[in-house]
Amino acid sequence: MEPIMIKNAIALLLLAAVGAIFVSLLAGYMPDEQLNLTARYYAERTAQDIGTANIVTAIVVTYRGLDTLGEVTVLFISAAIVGLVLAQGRLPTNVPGSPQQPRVPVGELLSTGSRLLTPLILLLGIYVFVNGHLTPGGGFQGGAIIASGMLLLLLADPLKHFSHRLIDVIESISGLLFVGIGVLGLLYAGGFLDNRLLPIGTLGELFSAGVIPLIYSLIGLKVGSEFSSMLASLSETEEA
Amino acid sequence: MVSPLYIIAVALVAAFLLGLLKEERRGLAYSVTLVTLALMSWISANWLWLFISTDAVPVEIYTAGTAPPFAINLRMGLVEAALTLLINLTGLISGLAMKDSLLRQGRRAMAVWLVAVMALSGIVLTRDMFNMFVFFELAVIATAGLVLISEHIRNDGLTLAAGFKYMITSQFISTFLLIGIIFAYHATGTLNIDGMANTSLVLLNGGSIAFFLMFIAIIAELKPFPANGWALDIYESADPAFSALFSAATGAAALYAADKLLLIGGAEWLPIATGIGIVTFVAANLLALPQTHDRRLLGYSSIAQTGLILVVLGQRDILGEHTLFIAGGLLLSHAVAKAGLFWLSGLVAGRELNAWAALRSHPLLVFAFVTFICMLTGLPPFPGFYAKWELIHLLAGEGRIALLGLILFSALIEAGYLFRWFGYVMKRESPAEPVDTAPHKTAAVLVAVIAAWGLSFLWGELAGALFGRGNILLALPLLFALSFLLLDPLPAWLKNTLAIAGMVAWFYLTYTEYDPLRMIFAAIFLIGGALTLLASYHAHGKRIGFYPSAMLMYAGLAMLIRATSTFDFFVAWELLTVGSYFLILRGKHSEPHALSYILFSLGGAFMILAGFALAAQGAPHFSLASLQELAQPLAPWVFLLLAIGFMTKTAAIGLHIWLPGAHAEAETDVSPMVSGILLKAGLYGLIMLLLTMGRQNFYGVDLVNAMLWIGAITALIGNLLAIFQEDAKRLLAYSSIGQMGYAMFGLALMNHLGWLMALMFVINHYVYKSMLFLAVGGVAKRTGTREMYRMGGLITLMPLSFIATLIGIIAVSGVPPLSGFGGRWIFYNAILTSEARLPMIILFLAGPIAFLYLFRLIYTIFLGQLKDEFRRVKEAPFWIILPQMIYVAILLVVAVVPGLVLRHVDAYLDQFFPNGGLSWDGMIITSDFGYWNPIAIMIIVGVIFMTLFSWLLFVNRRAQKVKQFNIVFSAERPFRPETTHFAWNFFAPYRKALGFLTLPLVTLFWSTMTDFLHTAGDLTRRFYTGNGQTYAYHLLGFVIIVYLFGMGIQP
Amino acid sequence: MTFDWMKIPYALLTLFIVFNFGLLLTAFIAKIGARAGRRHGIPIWQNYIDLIKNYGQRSSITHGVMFYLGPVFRLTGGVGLLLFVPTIYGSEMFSNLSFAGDLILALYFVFFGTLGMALGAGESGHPHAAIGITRGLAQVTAAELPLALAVFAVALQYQTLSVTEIVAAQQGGMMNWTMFTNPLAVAAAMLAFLGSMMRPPFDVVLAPQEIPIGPPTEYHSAYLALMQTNRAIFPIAKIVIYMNLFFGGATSWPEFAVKVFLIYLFSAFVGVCFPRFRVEQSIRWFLIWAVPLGVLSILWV
Amino acid sequence: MMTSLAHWAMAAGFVLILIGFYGALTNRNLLRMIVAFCIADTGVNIVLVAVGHMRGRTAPILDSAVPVADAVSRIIDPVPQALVLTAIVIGLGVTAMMLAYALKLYEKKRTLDIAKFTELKW
Amino acid sequence: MSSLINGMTLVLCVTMIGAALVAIRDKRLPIAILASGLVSLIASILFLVLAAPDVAMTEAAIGSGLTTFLFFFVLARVRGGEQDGADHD
Repeated sequence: MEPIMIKNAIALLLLAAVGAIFVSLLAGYMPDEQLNLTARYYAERTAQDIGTANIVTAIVVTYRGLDTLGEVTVLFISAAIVGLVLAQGRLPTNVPGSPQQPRVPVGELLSTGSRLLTPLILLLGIYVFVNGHLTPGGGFQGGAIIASGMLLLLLADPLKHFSHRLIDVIESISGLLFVGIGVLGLLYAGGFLDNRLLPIGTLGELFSAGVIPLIYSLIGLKVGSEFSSMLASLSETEEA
Repeated sequence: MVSPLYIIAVALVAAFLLGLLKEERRGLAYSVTLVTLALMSWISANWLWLFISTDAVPVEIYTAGTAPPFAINLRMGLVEAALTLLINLTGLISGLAMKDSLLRQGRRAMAVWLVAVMALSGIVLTRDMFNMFVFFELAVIATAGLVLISEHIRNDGLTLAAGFKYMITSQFISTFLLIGIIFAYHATGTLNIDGMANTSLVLLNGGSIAFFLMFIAIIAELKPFPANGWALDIYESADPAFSALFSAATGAAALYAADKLLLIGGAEWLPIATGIGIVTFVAANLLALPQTHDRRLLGYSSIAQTGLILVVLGQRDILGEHTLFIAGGLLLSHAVAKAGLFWLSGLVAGRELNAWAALRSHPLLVFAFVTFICMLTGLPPFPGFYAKWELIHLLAGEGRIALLGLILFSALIEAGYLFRWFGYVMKRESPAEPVDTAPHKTAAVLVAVIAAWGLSFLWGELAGALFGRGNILLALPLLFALSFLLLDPLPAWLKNTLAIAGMVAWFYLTYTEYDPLRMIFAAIFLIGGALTLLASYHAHGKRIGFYPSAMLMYAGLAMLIRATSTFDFFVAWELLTVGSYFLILRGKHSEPHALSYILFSLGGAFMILAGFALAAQGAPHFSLASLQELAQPLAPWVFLLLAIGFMTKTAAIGLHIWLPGAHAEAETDVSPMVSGILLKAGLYGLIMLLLTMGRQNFYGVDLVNAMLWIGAITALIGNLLAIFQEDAKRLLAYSSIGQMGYAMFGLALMNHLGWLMALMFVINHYVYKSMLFLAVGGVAKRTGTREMYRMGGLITLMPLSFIATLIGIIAVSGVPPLSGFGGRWIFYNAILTSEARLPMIILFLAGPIAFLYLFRLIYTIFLGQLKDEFRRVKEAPFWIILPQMIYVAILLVVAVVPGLVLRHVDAYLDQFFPNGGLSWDGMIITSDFGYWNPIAIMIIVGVIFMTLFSWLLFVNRRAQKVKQFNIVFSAERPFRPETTHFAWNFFAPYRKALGFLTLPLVTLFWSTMTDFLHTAGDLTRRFYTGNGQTYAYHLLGFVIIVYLFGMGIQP
Repeated sequence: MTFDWMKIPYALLTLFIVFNFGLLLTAFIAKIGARAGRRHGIPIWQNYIDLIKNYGQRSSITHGVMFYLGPVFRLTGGVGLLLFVPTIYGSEMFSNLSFAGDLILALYFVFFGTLGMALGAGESGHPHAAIGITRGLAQVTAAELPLALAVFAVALQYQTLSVTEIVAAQQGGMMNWTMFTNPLAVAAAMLAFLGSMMRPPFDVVLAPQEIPIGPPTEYHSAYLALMQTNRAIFPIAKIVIYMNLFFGGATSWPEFAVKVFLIYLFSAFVGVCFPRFRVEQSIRWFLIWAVPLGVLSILWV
Repeated sequence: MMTSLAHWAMAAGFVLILIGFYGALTNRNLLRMIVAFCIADTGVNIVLVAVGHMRGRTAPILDSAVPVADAVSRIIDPVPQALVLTAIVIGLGVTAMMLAYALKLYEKKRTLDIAKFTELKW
Repeated sequence: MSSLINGMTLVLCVTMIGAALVAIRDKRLPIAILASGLVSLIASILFLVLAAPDVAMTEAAIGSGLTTFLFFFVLARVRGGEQDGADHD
């Protein structure tokens, strides 16, 4: 069809131009041989200042903690909005022509398996975010793992209703604590979200790096509850 | 000081706290929200106060206890404090205005609201590029979320579609932004904005592309034309209180972000920003023209304003330290006014512009609306005015004329649709659905109004501090005029007395300052104005809105003659323009005419502004007197611009089409004000111009000579058009055009007598045109029509009006012995020394024609056959007659002793034109060529007249007045006055012979122009297809075009 | 400066002479016109008879104040015009109340009577009166234009607006007359003159046939008498201006009589030779033929 | 030049972005557009990480293999990774939002065709 | 670095791009979603190669895991809308 051809051609043309921009970026790109100023600072100072083995964690939670706070807020409001909007959808909006289909019963294996697996998954999630300052992983990854546990439950029993209230409370309290710790840093340490509220401890131990484990755990809880909340809201929505 | 971080922290704490509340505790949640927003505003306000009251330097706020660039830092300075205050306050007030919907949505919506406001503050505060990205994303999601939520209210799916389009666009934007950020980081080794700026990112390898990507992403958030279809849909469909935030706060934040980026980009990118800004400003205003949906219109206007501010940011290379003052003035004007208008739109039920007519029943809301549109248009005393003044001046000083022209052109379009809208509010049929006056919604609007005036004061003070200008709001006449806003609940007669007393008192206070030339104008503006106001005693009730408007006009006039600097002059000019516009708009059917009046006036005002700016050449102060020091090649341009500006006011041919409607449709006592008094402002301007600049040669054309021609043609066409009018007030209005042509001609003669004649015209025209307008207005009031042919025979019923008209037309026509003759006599003497003979001939043609329309005026109204429906008509009200009688007395006195005034002026003119003055010998006046003895003429004519009259009376002492139909009429006695009153198409032969000269070519020209603009806007806007995908194409196309331009200018 | 009271009786004397001259002249011209049309014509004293009769009559009706004022304005205009212009050049006695004889005053005062008449007739309420007025005004404005141009050309030529000085400048032989020094102006002025004399082809204004009962009929008896008086004075006053401006003025009464007669005769002559114009036709005619002449005359100077 | 790992990855990232954009520009189905955006997002993330990559170095985690003293010469730039973490999570938030939009739009209009949502225009 | 890793990277990249093309061109929406998940998954492997284990984990968990499920949840609720706006209508 002609118009579609034209449309696609224009799209290709535009993207060719955008691609040209990218190509010139790529062509001009030279990998650094040395760490730049910022990265060098992190490499040299993280261990003694922040006390995390995982430098990325130090950056995410402390140096760029404000970003992370913003990021969990992004999730917070998207979860809130998704929940709110889909709750509105739950008003009776049965449109003729799309009759409610009976749900297919879920297999025995899945429901049993899920009951077994979920606690393990949750534990794994917690482990990931508690150790975020030492090993790869952290709040987000841990949160996502927790959420996948919830997902499993949902898959096993689509009609299961989570306590939104509980999720909300966890989410809010962890958020509050996060901000609260940040403010405490402002009051009692070097600045907002400064991790040196608590002693730095020894590099590589679980209880080290000041408040980072605490914050990352809170982030984990918060992200986990937010993901869960989103999934739950979506799954509870009647067929549109 | 409370750390600005608390703005963010408090909002987040509150947002998370809301999650803890039970869904049902909505009232509590709402209180928490408002308190939080108030707290955030308080923090910002605290900082703002610190920076205003002391010389505190901006404060850097570190996070994570680590110095930048290794951790994110925020900065709180004057600008940040002001912007966050703006954002938080807008959030607070919008939250208030959205009370119903927030309460219905519950705590989660409130949390989103808080986050949105916080994110915008974050954009302003942060000095870290990636952090800015996070805040932008937060703002985007919160915005999309709020749009999605407000869908619940409208439930028509429109909002949804708009929000989705927004999300599509922001996906593209964030991709570009992220890529840009990472490559910028790679090039500079830092994410800190100041760090990037210090390492001159754009000069580094790959740095300029990285910068381009960041830049274009932030620019795209400003909704530049054409990549802004999504934004308009949001404006149109979202909750108005949200749109207020979106327009005012998001706009402000994004602009500041762009400003930060320009810091990185350096001088090379300034032209690009300017280009995008000006294209957006022009295009958005053009596209706003055909809009009928109020919120979409506001959306276009928002985009346009943002474009303008971007232009200012892009011009920082020449604006230098004043960038802040200018951009701030424009931004705050835009933010406050636009937020106010959006909140106001929440009160109006209908979405058509017409529906706003519902506001009319609430004077306070009308005042709010007026405040907002004046603020947007950049009229004094609002901040935008100061900003525009400085902007235009600095642009002109650097010779960026094209940009200057585009800005003014676009601003005029903007004024066009805004004032058109105001016309709808005042004049269109009020819709059935009333205005929603819920206190929380109204309060929001009123806060905006207060903010508007507060900012005006502040900017006045700032202008004082920066440029040593007086605060407009402290000008006594303006304050006096504004005080009538508060007095408006008083009865009209009381206000009238106050107004008259005020004007006379002001004259008394200032009269020693005026030289004779100014004295004439001062007397006409102030004493003459007071005299005209006598007629206003006839009005009953409160006459809401009349006195503020009228006094605003008079304040402008009073300030105009005292102005010595171009700034003061222009302020006064704008004030009188706006005041008179409001006055004119009060007429029953004056909506379209008031609109064309304000458009022509503002267009003229912009010419004047451009002229002044060009003349000043960047100097912060420019006195009117310094105009004479201008030299080629600048001078003729300045002259041309100023002359056109002033001639708009005097309604010179080509620029005259606003006048007839405006003067004719105005209220009875307003017509004399706008005709008799206001037109003189234009003449005053021309006098000022010619006094200082004299003759100018423009590519071989002597501009004064051109003016001579224009004056003559104006006189001819004005008079010619007057004779074909059926509407009495229109006839007078066209006559004014002609008269102003005469006056202009006199000035352009550039000799002593020419000027004397012009000044004589100034006085005479004031007296007789005021008188005639009052007389005709009184008749129209009694008969309920202005169509002359429907009247007739009113002489016996309205004898005093008749006398006034009779004296008036004798005076206008220049027949001796009344004062009009003096003008003619001086005129003939004046032209004898002039070489410009052809225009004189045209003027000769015009002279006798005046006679025709004047006769028609008096005949068709007062003579001929009285109509049945008017048999019980009474004389016009006392208060309308009284000033007429005073004018009659004045005319007679001036006729006998013209020297009373003219002598002084004549002597005064000697300093400019030493030769060719008159000599005054007792009662006898002689010129180089002729001789004039007004008293003798009066006596001779009087004696002959009285002799014959008394004889005739004696002879016919027994004569009885016969009945109306006692005339011989083809052996029948007519009993239908309608068919017997020969009045319609009175000068049919003239029309047959010369009608071709009255073809409405000028009207056709201007209407074609406006149609063209309208159509252009209407066609262009069709490229906003409504398809979100198409908008993405627009965005990408925009990115590529800017890229090509941007890279094209790179070294 | 003290006023010379003797001027008043002198002025009245001029007025008397001109009045009688005017009565006789109009009758005589009418007679000539009639003869040219092979009719007998009126007796030369007919005007006196009419006038005495009308002055003798008393009216018992009026249409209102302006109706009264119409003839008064009219005659005031005629008399005033005469008095504002010096009649006989060089004669202190017959310079009337013209003082320096300002041209502009004279030109504008022409309208005084017209205006009054128009107003008076207007109040009669008769539609035909109004029709006549519109026609008259329309035509007269077009006709005045070439005159104004010519006058201005003359003023420019002599660099003065004083009638006396203009006449003075034309003394010393016929060739000094404006007629010869500025023929274009004179031509324009004379065409205008035709238009203002209310004679064919420009007399549709009076339209004796088409509008049988216009102002003159509504105005009867003493009203009419005033107007008839004016009809004797006004044309002469106008011709005096022409004479002064273009034909060297008059230094004595006989010269005055001859010149006025000839100028008057010119209009009568044209009148008997040409058919009548409709108003728009005459407007066009003036604009096409007379005005360009006037324009040229101004540019010529 | 196109020899290093980072270059390859970066090129792939850019290609993904372009593919994603193309999908978003040419697919009229809302869900497909969202899918396309997800791909573009992934591309962006790859580019980001690739920019931080340095040849012959290891992940920025201090452990026995990478002692603190050697960190400067042994680890790669951690900053882009931190940024990507944030970007991924934000991306999910945005995707969730868009999906919610898609659901609501479908509920209202019974269609997912973007070309059908053009009531607001001009 | 060994050419093995380079070669593997190349394969990963090509596969990823192939999956991406499937994601935007395949007529079946579920396949497209799965392909998109696959892109994420391969990307997370790529992240590992690029010495970014944190990112790899996150991408795997969020990009390829949660996001894909979100899609399927929504897809299940818009039955009948999958083919809307396809080129052929």
